[in-house]
Amino acid sequence: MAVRVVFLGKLADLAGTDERDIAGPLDWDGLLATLSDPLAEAVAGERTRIAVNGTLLSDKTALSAADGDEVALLPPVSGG
Amino acid sequence: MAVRVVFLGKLADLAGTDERDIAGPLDWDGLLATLSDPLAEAVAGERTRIAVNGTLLSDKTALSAADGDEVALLPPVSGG
Amino acid sequence: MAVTVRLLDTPFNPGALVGPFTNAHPGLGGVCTFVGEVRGEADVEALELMHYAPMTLPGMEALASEAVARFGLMGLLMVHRTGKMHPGEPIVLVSACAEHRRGAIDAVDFCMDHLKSDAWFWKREQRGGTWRWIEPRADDHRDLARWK
Amino acid sequence: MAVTVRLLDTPFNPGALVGPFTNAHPGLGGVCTFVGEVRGEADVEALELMHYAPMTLPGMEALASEAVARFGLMGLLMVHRTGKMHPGEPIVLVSACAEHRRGAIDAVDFCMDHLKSDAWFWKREQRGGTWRWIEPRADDHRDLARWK
Repeated sequence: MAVRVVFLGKLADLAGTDERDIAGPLDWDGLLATLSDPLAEAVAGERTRIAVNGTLLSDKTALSAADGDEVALLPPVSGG
Repeated sequence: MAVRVVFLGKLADLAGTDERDIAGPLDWDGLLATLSDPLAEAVAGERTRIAVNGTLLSDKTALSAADGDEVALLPPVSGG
Repeated sequence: MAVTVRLLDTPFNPGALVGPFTNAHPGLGGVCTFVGEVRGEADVEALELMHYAPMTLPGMEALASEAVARFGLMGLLMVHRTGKMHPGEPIVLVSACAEHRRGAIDAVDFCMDHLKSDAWFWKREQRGGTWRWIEPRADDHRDLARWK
Repeated sequence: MAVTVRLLDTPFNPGALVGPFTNAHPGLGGVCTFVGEVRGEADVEALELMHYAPMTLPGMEALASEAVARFGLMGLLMVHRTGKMHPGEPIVLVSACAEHRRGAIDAVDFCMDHLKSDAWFWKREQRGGTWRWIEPRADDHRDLARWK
């Protein structure tokens, strides 16, 4: 079991996949380090938010995920 | 043939009828003179408007109808 | 584009009108529909809508044209009952098609505000066997004033 | 009162949902419905909506509860498609029942503004064989800000 990282919207295109497993524990610097440059840049952008196990982080740089957690990377939404 | 006076909404209740024929020509004073007191009062009220042959008068006291015309007395509306 | 305005003196089924109306506008982005019904208040037995033929339908047609121009609609359907109705029966239907939702929603809002207190209808309610004429609520006048 | 929120990954027929929803609320004064469809622009071949299961439906349910409380609704139906769609297919349906028209119309307006730019959906369009992610328009952000 690892940390499952889920890429939504255009981040899935940049990642070339919808999700990826990364060995935990995973913090903000660890997350950025595993991502390609354009993807890390998009994730660091102020309009990208992060949720852990379905709960939005108010400060994404405080990310702290353990094996078995699901980390969702959420770019700007657009529905309807 | 005469002037047909049409009573709408609560004015029909006050008049006891939906319409009445009155010999023309008919002006504002002539109209009021043919109506019962409560009806004349309601028609004179600022929220009652008058149309002649389907066209609203901007000044109802300028009423001037001839035999064959239809004069509609229009109290405040309420639809939908 | 279809602009349809109807006065009906018998009950109507909103769904049977909105489906074909929507289908007649391929390419639309959104359709907004409002249906008003006779409210089922405990003591309301019936409701009656009186209109004045020479003015009511022409007035609705002018309102429809104004809404189409103001909100850039692709289509507009406006149906209003007259005569005697009972709780649960539809009184009024307005449906607007537009490219974006804002035009469709605002057009319905605009038409309903005008039909409620600026169209040639007179409404009365029967409660406990007694008929009473209804005038627009203060809210209705405020709603109408938003569009001036 | 019925509050129904659904995510669907296959096409739906708005009329088949709105009829039963309306009938389930006898006594209502008005029902307002908005249906958004994939716009038939000349070069749009398809549209795809991605969602995130752990958050999208819970977010819609929270939005529905907020609308019911804020506008005093008698009932609310909120349906959103996911997956791949083609021009003319419904994407979203919001239908609100209330005692008066204002609550019903405003609730639909409120829900649509939030679904458009404050719900967990990601939309992309295919034009000329190429997919492109869509972000809300400036108008959408302005619309959303009206409710703060």
